[in-house]
Amino acid sequence: MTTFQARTHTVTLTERLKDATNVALIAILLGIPMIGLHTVDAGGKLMVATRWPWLLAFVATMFFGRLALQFAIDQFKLKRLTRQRTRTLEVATPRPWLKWLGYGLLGFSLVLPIAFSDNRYVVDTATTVLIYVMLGWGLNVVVGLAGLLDLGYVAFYAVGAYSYALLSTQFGWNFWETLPVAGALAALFGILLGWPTLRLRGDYLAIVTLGFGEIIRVILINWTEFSGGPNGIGSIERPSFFGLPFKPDSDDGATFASFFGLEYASEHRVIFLYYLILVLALLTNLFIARLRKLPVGLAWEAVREDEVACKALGMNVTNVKLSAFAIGAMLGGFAGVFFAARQGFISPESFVFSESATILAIVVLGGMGSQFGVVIAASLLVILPELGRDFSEYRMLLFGAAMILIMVWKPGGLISRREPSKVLAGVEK
Amino acid sequence: MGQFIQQLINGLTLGSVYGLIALGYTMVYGIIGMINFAHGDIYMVAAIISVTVITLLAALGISAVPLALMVTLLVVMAFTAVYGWSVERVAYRPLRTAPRLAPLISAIGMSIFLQNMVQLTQGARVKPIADMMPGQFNLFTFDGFTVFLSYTQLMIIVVTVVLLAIFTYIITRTSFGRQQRACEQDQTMTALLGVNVDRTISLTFMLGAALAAIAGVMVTIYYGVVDFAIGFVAGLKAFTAAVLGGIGSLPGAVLGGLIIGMLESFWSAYYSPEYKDVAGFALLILVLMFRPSGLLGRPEVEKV
Amino acid sequence: MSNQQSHLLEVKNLTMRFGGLTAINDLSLGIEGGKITSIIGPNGAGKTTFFNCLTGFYKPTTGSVQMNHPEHGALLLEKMPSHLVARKASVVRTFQNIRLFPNMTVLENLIVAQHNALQKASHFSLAGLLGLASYRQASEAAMEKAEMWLTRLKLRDIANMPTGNLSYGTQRRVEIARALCVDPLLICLDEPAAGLNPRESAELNDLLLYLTREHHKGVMLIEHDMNVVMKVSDHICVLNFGNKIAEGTPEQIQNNPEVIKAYLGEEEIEDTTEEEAA
Amino acid sequence: MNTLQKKLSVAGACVASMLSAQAFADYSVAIAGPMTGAYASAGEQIKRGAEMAVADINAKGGVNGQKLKLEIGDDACDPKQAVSVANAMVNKKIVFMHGHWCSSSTIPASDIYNEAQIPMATVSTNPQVTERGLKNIFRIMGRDDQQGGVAGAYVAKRFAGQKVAVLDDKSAYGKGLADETAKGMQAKGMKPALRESITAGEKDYSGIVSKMKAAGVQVLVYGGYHTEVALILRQAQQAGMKLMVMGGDTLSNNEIVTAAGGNADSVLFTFAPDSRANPAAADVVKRFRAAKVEPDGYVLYAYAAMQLFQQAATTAKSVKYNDLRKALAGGSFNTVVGKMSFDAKGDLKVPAFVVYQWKGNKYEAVK
Repeated sequence: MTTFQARTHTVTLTERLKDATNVALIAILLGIPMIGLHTVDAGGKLMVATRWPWLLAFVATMFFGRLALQFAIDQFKLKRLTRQRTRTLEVATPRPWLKWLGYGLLGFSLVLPIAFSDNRYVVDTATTVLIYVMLGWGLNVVVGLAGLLDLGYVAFYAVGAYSYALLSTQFGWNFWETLPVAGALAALFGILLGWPTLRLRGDYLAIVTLGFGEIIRVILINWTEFSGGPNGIGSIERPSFFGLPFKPDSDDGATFASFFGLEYASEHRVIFLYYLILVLALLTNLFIARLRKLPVGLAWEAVREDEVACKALGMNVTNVKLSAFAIGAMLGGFAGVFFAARQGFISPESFVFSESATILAIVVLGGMGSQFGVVIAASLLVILPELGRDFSEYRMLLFGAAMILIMVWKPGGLISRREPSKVLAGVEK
Repeated sequence: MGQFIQQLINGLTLGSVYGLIALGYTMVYGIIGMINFAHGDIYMVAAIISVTVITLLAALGISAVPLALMVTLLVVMAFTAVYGWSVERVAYRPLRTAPRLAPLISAIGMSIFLQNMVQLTQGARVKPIADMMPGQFNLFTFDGFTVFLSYTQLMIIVVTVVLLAIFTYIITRTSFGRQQRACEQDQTMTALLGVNVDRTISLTFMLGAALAAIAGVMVTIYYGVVDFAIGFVAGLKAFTAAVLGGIGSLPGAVLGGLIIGMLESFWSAYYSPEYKDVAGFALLILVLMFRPSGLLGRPEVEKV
Repeated sequence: MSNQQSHLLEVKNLTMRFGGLTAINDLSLGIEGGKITSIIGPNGAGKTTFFNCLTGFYKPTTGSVQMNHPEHGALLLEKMPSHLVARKASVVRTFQNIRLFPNMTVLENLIVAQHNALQKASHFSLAGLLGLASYRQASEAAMEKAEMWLTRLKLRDIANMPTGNLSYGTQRRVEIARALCVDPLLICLDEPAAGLNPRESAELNDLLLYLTREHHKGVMLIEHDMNVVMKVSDHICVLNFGNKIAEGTPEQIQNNPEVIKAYLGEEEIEDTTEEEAA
Repeated sequence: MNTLQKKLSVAGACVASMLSAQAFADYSVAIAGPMTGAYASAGEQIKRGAEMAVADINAKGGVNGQKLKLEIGDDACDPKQAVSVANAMVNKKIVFMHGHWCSSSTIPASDIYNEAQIPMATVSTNPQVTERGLKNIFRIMGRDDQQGGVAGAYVAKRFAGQKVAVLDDKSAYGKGLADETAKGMQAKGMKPALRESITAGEKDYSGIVSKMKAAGVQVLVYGGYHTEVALILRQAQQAGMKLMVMGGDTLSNNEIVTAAGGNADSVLFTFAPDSRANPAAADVVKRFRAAKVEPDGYVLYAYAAMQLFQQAATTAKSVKYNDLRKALAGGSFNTVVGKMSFDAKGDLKVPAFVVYQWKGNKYEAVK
């Protein structure tokens, strides 16, 4: 029962205690089957063991946790209440700090490998963040801009990775030769996926794209002659710096180290890979920023807003949707090619549904359609589990909880403001 | 010929299991229009609790099968309903007015959380139970292949049919059912008419969880072994079944489940189990291309 | 001026049946270019269904809708997919419940309306990406047209506001402006005057006259607000339960007994006796 | 002591030992495997074995006078996480790695350890792990082709004339082992009646069971993990089939007995010479059982890996890569799982595989 005079209603302690006891009661019901009782393997047969002290501890933490949480929320509401009175209705003014944060991040990303040149783990994690930023931007075109809920995006990531792996191991193509071909192939798969789903809405579209992702993964696992099946494809050729491979000095030709007179260190390759993905990411950002201003970009957003109205204005909605799928898939393909080049070995385990779910979480968390939001969300969702590496068993538990908390805290995504892509000059907002 | 009938029975049972979980999916989707990715894991939680309850009952010497089964069902349904309520209260209620995709992501987060919680509290090892309902009917032998229908298989099929009838009755005939359908059409209007929307949705989640609990108990008894990772694959299959049958329609969920169960059984028996998942999803895509709102789903009329 | 005999649009024996219900029953109507034709009738008379058949959203059960397009010649609209009706036959409509792009600004709504021209000029976005002159000119032309209609409909100062949080009347005007950006030959307005105050409906009347007199566009109107209909219409067609019960100039329609009966119910005229008996 | 409490106490001990030993613990050794995810039970075994070994080594004064600190990496059998675990370990300046467990994790991670010049001892049995000519990999368990060869020959001999089906679970390990065993059978003139693969992680294998029943299969050769074998066995028994099962090292996990409903007596599997019967392991096995940890499966292999490092580092009197690697490559070591020495590629020189059979709750060698 939400009482309407809550705003002025001073919350009494007894109310808080009653509420906390309710939570404790529920905690007991939740805790008994999972924490109170558990089955232990005793010589081939299961035996139920009890650990009531743990249940007690759990209920107590829930009780006091609830009290603390309520207290914090009350303070927060009180503070916000006072703050709100002083500020007029916040008109959607462009927030300058957002732009500065963007440039700051860009500067930081340029300087990062040099600052952490000895710490290979940080550079490698940053490379993973950038891969997920690329994937996030690709999916952002499909889900954020065109509003097509795609749950099988990992399929295009796999198409990119496997095309590079196969082309480089079978035909000796290098990274730069494969990139455009893999992008085109992924775009083709994008259209292949888009075509049957044209008439589908929302969740029906989601399940079909999910099915498409699973079909690709199962084919990769089973078609051993083509994809190496579960063994995957190994010894994929690493990208070289315009022909200078990253290898310890050896007699067959100059290497990166020998050419630049550096003493060989394995970090060179990691740093080169980082800058390679950074360049790819910046190009992608430029590409999408321009596309948003072009008719095709505006058409995507129009289709997301109201498909029927688009038809009434003479827009061929089918082509618009297919172009969104194709461009999104192409970017996924590029990220796949880079992933294969970086890891040197790919196998179907890397292209499971939970990858699609993570990339979707990045787009939704970042704020639908917001390029910058994807960058922040990608860094969050990649770095958070890495931070948890030390307490290994609780890592994924906290990751799941974090996803819930962030969504509850920011349902519209971190950056939920939309920058108009066409502005009439001489007219203040 | 014998193998065909045997696969028919196996397919019927597997389909009923998918149908049971899909029922929970459709009920939850039907009311707030959201894919509850954590539903598969609520089914897994139910299965784990049923192992604890069955082992405890066996230890206490309650061996009469019907009694043990009834007690297990009731206890597991009760606890799982509380889990259903808590999942909704923590992950979905705060996001009720949020953009459509927000609850989807918090559902995925909740699914990861539930899996790891169970792995931490109940251990990662596989949890078996003694066969609670041994014995079967040997129907007939056809050139050396004896076709059998075990008691558990019969129970699962019967339970599915009974539950479908009960829940269709609840949704269509009772006032609670009307409130649910009203919430699905327009939550704000329903609230204005004096229906406590929050309570209706919470109750629906608890019912959905209870349904998942029954499926969890059935699976634990049928397959005899359970671990913390079964929720994901089962959830995916049940979601496919619910959409194939037309999301939101209860008979559709069971029909979708049966079709996928049958398809998988016959495909892996006569062709090869390698591509049985591909067959399932391919069938779904084909059906949705011609009937965009599923087999029994209400065609969504686009009001121009 | 388009010549008198051949109409801009000829509707021949149009019938639309939904299962048992006949929404439109054997309707034939001629619509002239540069003129305002109004469709009136009580609620549920089939007016919006008629619009939907006209613009390809519903496929009529029988009958044809022929557009005599100056360049493309005779076009059968019911054969064309709905987006081609707007692009090739340049027949555009607005909706009873406004369908704008809420999160996009007013200007963006108007630019999207010129999507086809811009897309052709951007050559699959390549010219656009490279910023070639051909695309830039097309883009500037689109901005100018949008600005022209914005000024004409007094929407200039809110051009950069998202349409979602504009007032109802303003949203109506944005929807009309957006439709005009498609350069239609025939524009079909579905209850444009609904919810407008007298000053706004007067401005609407000026606009409609401006469109037909200066721009020679055909205008079709579904409207309940009689002083708009009677003031600006050149030709009126009255529908009731899907049948055309009257057609003609506003004066003819005003004192046509059939129309009055359909609208105001039974008049106290001579055959009231068997009315009581039935 | 229940699992959660034990875990916390062990973690507490770890933290305490880390803090206290911070002052002079020079050598960081690491293990990596699926601590979470579907194969978490294998990760648990590796962790237990390694923790006990490090505790024992530190009790006896550590290695070359330095205490050992154990780092634990969780890759959940996902190649991407394996790469980030490898990078994290390189940063922690580890001198020795026992891991990874899944072949699809070991392969990408091994490139990173090789570049960072860190020797590693792995139990992944996929041949591809050591075929790529990396010098830093040492495999302390047999390869699939060796294991498959022994299993194939045994099946051909014992079940000559019977119908045999060969299945795998589409994992890198499972498929490799099934292929090699089929090759071993064909070498002895026995052709498998059925060759299929199933999807791991599911529950219903009635389709394949009735396919085998219709084909009159009496022996199932399975490449994959014990959960699926138990399920197939249970569903075959229900379908009235007497099925003998032949599998690989993963079936040494006693979970298979409980999962198969109490009797797994029809399950045979190939495994290295049984370490529990080995006298050198006697006291370690006793201490494990005292801590209520059944030292089956990979527990003793993790222990042996740490012994390997200890003996190699002691003989080389340093932990620098070249010395340690040369010591590992050249030397021969006696560990709880028996004597170990490595060939040029890093594989076990004489991986004697023995066929075992489950009898109730224990397994015994079968002649």
